Amino acid sequence: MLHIDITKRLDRFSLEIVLDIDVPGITAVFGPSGAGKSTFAKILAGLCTPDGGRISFNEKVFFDGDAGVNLPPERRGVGFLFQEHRLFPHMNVFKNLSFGCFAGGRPPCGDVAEIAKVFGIDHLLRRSPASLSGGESQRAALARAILAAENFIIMDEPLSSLDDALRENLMGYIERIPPLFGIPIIYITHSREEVTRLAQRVILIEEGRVMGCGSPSKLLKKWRRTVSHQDQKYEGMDNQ
Amino acid sequence: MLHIDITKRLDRFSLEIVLDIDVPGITAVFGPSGAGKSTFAKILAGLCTPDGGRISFNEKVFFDGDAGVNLPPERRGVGFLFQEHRLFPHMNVFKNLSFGCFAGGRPPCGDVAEIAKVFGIDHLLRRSPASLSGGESQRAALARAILAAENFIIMDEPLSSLDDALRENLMGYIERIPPLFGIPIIYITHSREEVTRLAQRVILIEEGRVMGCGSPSKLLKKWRRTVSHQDQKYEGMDNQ
Amino acid sequence: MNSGFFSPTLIFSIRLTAVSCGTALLLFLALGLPAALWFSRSRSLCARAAAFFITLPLVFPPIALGYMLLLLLGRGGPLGSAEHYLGLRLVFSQGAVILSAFVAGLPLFVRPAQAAFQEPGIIKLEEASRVLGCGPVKTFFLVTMPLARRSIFSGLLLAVARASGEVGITMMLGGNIAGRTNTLSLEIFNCVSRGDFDEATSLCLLLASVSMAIYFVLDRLQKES
Amino acid sequence: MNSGFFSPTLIFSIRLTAVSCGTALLLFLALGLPAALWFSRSRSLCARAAAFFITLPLVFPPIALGYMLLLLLGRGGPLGSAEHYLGLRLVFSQGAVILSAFVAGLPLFVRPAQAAFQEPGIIKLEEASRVLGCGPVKTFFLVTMPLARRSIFSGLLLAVARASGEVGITMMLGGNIAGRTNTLSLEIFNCVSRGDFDEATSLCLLLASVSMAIYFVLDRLQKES
Amino acid sequence: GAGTPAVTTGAGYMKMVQELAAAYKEESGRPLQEVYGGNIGQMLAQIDAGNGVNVVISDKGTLKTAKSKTGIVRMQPLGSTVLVLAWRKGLTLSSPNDLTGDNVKSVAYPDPKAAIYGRAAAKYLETTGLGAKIAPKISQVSTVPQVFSYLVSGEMDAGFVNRVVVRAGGAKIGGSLEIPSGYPPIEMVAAVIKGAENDPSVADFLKFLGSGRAKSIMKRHGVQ
Ligand SMILES: Nc1ncnc2c1ncn2[C@@H]1O[C@H](COP(=O)(O)OP(=O)(O)OP(=O)(O)O)[C@@H](O)[C@H]1O
Ligand SMILES: Nc1ncnc2c1ncn2[C@@H]1O[C@H](COP(=O)(O)OP(=O)(O)OP(=O)(O)O)[C@@H](O)[C@H]1O
Ligand code: MOO
Ligand SMILES: [Mg+2]
Ligand SMILES: [Mg+2]
Repeated sequence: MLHIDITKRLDRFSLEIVLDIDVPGITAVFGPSGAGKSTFAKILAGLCTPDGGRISFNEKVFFDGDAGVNLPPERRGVGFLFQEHRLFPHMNVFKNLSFGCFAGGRPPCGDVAEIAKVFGIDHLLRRSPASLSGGESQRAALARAILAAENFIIMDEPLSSLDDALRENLMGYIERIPPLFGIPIIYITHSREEVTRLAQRVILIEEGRVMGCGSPSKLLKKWRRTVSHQDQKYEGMDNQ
Repeated sequence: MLHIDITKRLDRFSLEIVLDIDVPGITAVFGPSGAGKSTFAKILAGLCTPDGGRISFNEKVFFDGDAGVNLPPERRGVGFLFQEHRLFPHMNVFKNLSFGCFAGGRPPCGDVAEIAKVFGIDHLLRRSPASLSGGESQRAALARAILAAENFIIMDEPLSSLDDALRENLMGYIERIPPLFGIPIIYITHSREEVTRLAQRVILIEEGRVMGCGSPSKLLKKWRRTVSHQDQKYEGMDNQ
Repeated sequence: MNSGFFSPTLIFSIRLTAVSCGTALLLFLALGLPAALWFSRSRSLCARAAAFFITLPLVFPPIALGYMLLLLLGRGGPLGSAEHYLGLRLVFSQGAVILSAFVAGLPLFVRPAQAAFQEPGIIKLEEASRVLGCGPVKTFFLVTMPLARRSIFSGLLLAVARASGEVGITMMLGGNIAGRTNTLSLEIFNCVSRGDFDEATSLCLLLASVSMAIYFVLDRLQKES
Repeated sequence: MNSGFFSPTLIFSIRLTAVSCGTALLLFLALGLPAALWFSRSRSLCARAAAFFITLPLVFPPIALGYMLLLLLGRGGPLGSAEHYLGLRLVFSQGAVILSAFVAGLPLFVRPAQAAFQEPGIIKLEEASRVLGCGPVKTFFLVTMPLARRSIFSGLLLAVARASGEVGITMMLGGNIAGRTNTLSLEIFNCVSRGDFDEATSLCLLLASVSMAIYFVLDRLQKES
Repeated sequence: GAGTPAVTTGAGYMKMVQELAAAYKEESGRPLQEVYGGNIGQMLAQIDAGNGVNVVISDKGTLKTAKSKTGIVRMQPLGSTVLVLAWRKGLTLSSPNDLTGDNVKSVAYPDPKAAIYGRAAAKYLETTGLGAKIAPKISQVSTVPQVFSYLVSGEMDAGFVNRVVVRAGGAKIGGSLEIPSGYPPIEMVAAVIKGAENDPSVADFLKFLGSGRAKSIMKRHGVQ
């Protein structure tokens, strides 16, 4: 059970998220660019402190503005896949993958070599992250996040720089993470295809507010509305 | 007329590209992750020196290993959109967009305010790149590259972190760049949809070699083969 | 000098210099790194004042600084008497030589390290480490330090070089006592003072070749790592 | 000191210190930055040797270094005669004071700048600038410098602080001549030499408050920018 | 109580004291601590701070004028020494009056407030009237070694120094001549610091300083 009720102001953008949902399997967080998805993810992981409110997962309180509780990121037991990889440049790929285990003391929820093989990066384990292609880095970061997760995994657009074939295959794998390891995934995306394919439920975020929460099919209509709204927003282009 | 005949070794990866094509409009460079697309783009832009060979665009020689010619990047007149944005963190978005003009001495091929509006970032012009969302950064970088281009624009997966609605709209805009400004685009992608939608011709790269070059429809079959090849490569996953 | 170029006194001076620079190096790492981290992450008045005081030794003529430290730590000084009760005599001991090397070199180490710790790229990767379950201390050693190594090595190089060339503070605090606190630099200073420029020059060449060795080791570490 | 605390000689010393530190600061930027860039981008033996020679002044006792420079630049020295033909007299002039400040501070500026210029993040953004049509020189000023500003400011702070506290080289090259080449630091040194510790202490406090002002300006620039 | 004698001196007499110490240790078999600071002002500050020195070898005038909390209980005369006029290579001087000549364009002397020979030189220039005659040529710098290095580098034509630097680096300069009078005599003494007056080991060392062997060492260094 994930309970969230927080506010956060960033310059002219404000985020106000109220949620109280069960998150087994895959929960998509869906919304247009700049909606606040990444900010939401950072607050959940403890990388960004909300201005006030409360976050708890099952019985564990992550944040409570009134009680002055603010669990540091390393004690929240989440795996996080950043939008920009953030692989450690001074460690090879193998060390990056096993970092959560040897440095973070997280029980490995899978074998490094095995996961590397699944992600097609087993031949890169001794390489430095700087020498990887965009897609290779993305896969390595994904594998690292999965290996370190305890409570749930947050993925911030994990498939955005992968080719179609790989994306297809990784989706199949991501799909199987929750049942295999019993770990829920909070899946941030702006791809309709990924939502319908992967998610059991979807949280729709727009301009910092939750606009809906429920099964992907039920929210489809609402989402359509979002697209047309976007079309209006960027209509300037059609006049060129 | 783009003439390329180069070789480049990177550790265990080797790139050998031979091409002699006319590139009006949009030319897609398509291939799986790790095929060498980004490396190819860097060599074309002058950011990576090939081991030998020759590159010329129309009458202009960019690189000639035998003659010892190696035009520096700033004199090749290309716009480049990097896979990781590379916006200057110490300048606001407006300065980033006009950098090619005020710093690079490139004639602006469009008005900053106008392009910013089209890309939906006109309200962000005074903001620092660090405060932008992933999609907002991508759009700013795209606008910057377009503004600075003279001979052609290289785009390394420009749409990979955009939401569907935005991607759709930007594709419409990218489509119109070559006819509007008379500037060809070298468009690196691994999205089949983008290739079919945008490109007049496609260069298929796999494992550092050109596997085909021609109209997208003609190369469709070949591309299917690539996908199934990929499926085999990552089949380990299906056994889980 | 008793006999030959490498007289026992000279050998003593070389050893003392090596020991004090080495100890200072360890102290830079042990005390300078936490200080640099603190200064880089805190904007509090306290942190800024401390950063200022660490830089101050650089501004003062070494002799004057040595005099002030002498007043502070000497027999009559506020810290001197405390020392007395503990049965320790810092002033005019080898401890004083080490303290001088430390005080002279510290700002050269702390500042570059502090600048490096403020880099946004490093802060992003620290976040990544924290989310992977790694606490702040471990993150510092596994992520921050290795990423800031270029600046840390360059600061270490400057600080140790400065420590080895230190004369003024060492002379005041250490006393330039033969066979006890006369470092190689003080030997050179002594030679210059008595007009023995030839010997000063040969000692300088000796110092230069030792530094060259240290320099190239640190330089290599900095670039290769 | 003639009369009152702020005697004309003292005011002269303060002005000389300000002028020489200011000029040294400009020289650090004008000569140190290109040097740092060169050292950071070239692995040639020549660049590494030059980097070593720039660091060397830090290792030597200032007095000894001053003596060596005197032999080099003095009337009989290899560079001194050239000077003579040009009608310039460096030794004993305010130029000597500036040179001393420059030599003493340079390594503290060049090293941190060099370390910053080697950061991969900066190199990536330089590439972006080049592709946008900006040549290497302009890229340096518009991209490299602003991105490395933290390290550049921190190096500048160290180097200027060191320059202001310099005694040994300044004394040998400049002569410590009252009303001509006696900086504030040399005045402090003179007081200590005469055993006039009270005056030394008040001059130190003066120097400390001036440095504090400069320090907080540079510190603010470093953090805010 | 009985301790170890600890001796110090100005940098200029370091070499002489080193030899005296070596001779004393060899002769008596007893320990002796040697401490060398910069100039006498700095050393007195260190004695105040408790560096344990109980015998200071320096000149009487300096010890009397130095501001110090340190009490000196007794001074044992060791002999006197002289001021030396030295000049750079390429010149030949036969008497101090040659300083007025056209070929001598610059003359340096050490800081009278900080160095023994500075005070002697200043007094000498004053009493002989030479100072007034060559006033435009004169530069006052800080220390004896500084003056000497300007002669070595050719920066100054002539300067007032001591015997010690001339003995160590005489080959690097044009020549030197000793000035026996015209200034208050530079009387070298061994001063005993308060608290050490009853220390037998200190008394033993002072007795050695009065011996013939010590006197011959001092004579070689210009103190007689
Ligand atoms: N430090 C900041 N200061 C001001 N505004 C900020 C800051 N950080 C983020 N924002 C703004 O907050 C909004 C939400 O940003 P966020 O990164 O969460 O978006 P997102 O939903 O992840 O978008 P994308 O899909 O493009 O990655 C954006 O409009 C962004 O410009
Ligand atoms: N410095 C290097 N050393 C060794 N191998 C390298 C280096 N740089 C790139 N490579 C390898 O070269 C290959 C091509 O990389 P490139 O970045 O060009 O791929 P790409 O086609 O752009 O892939 P993606 O779509 O994932 O971005 C990859 O296998 C990569 O691992
Ligand atoms: O060495 Mo002295 O006592 O300053 O002339
Ligand atoms: Mg985002
Ligand atoms: Mg790529």
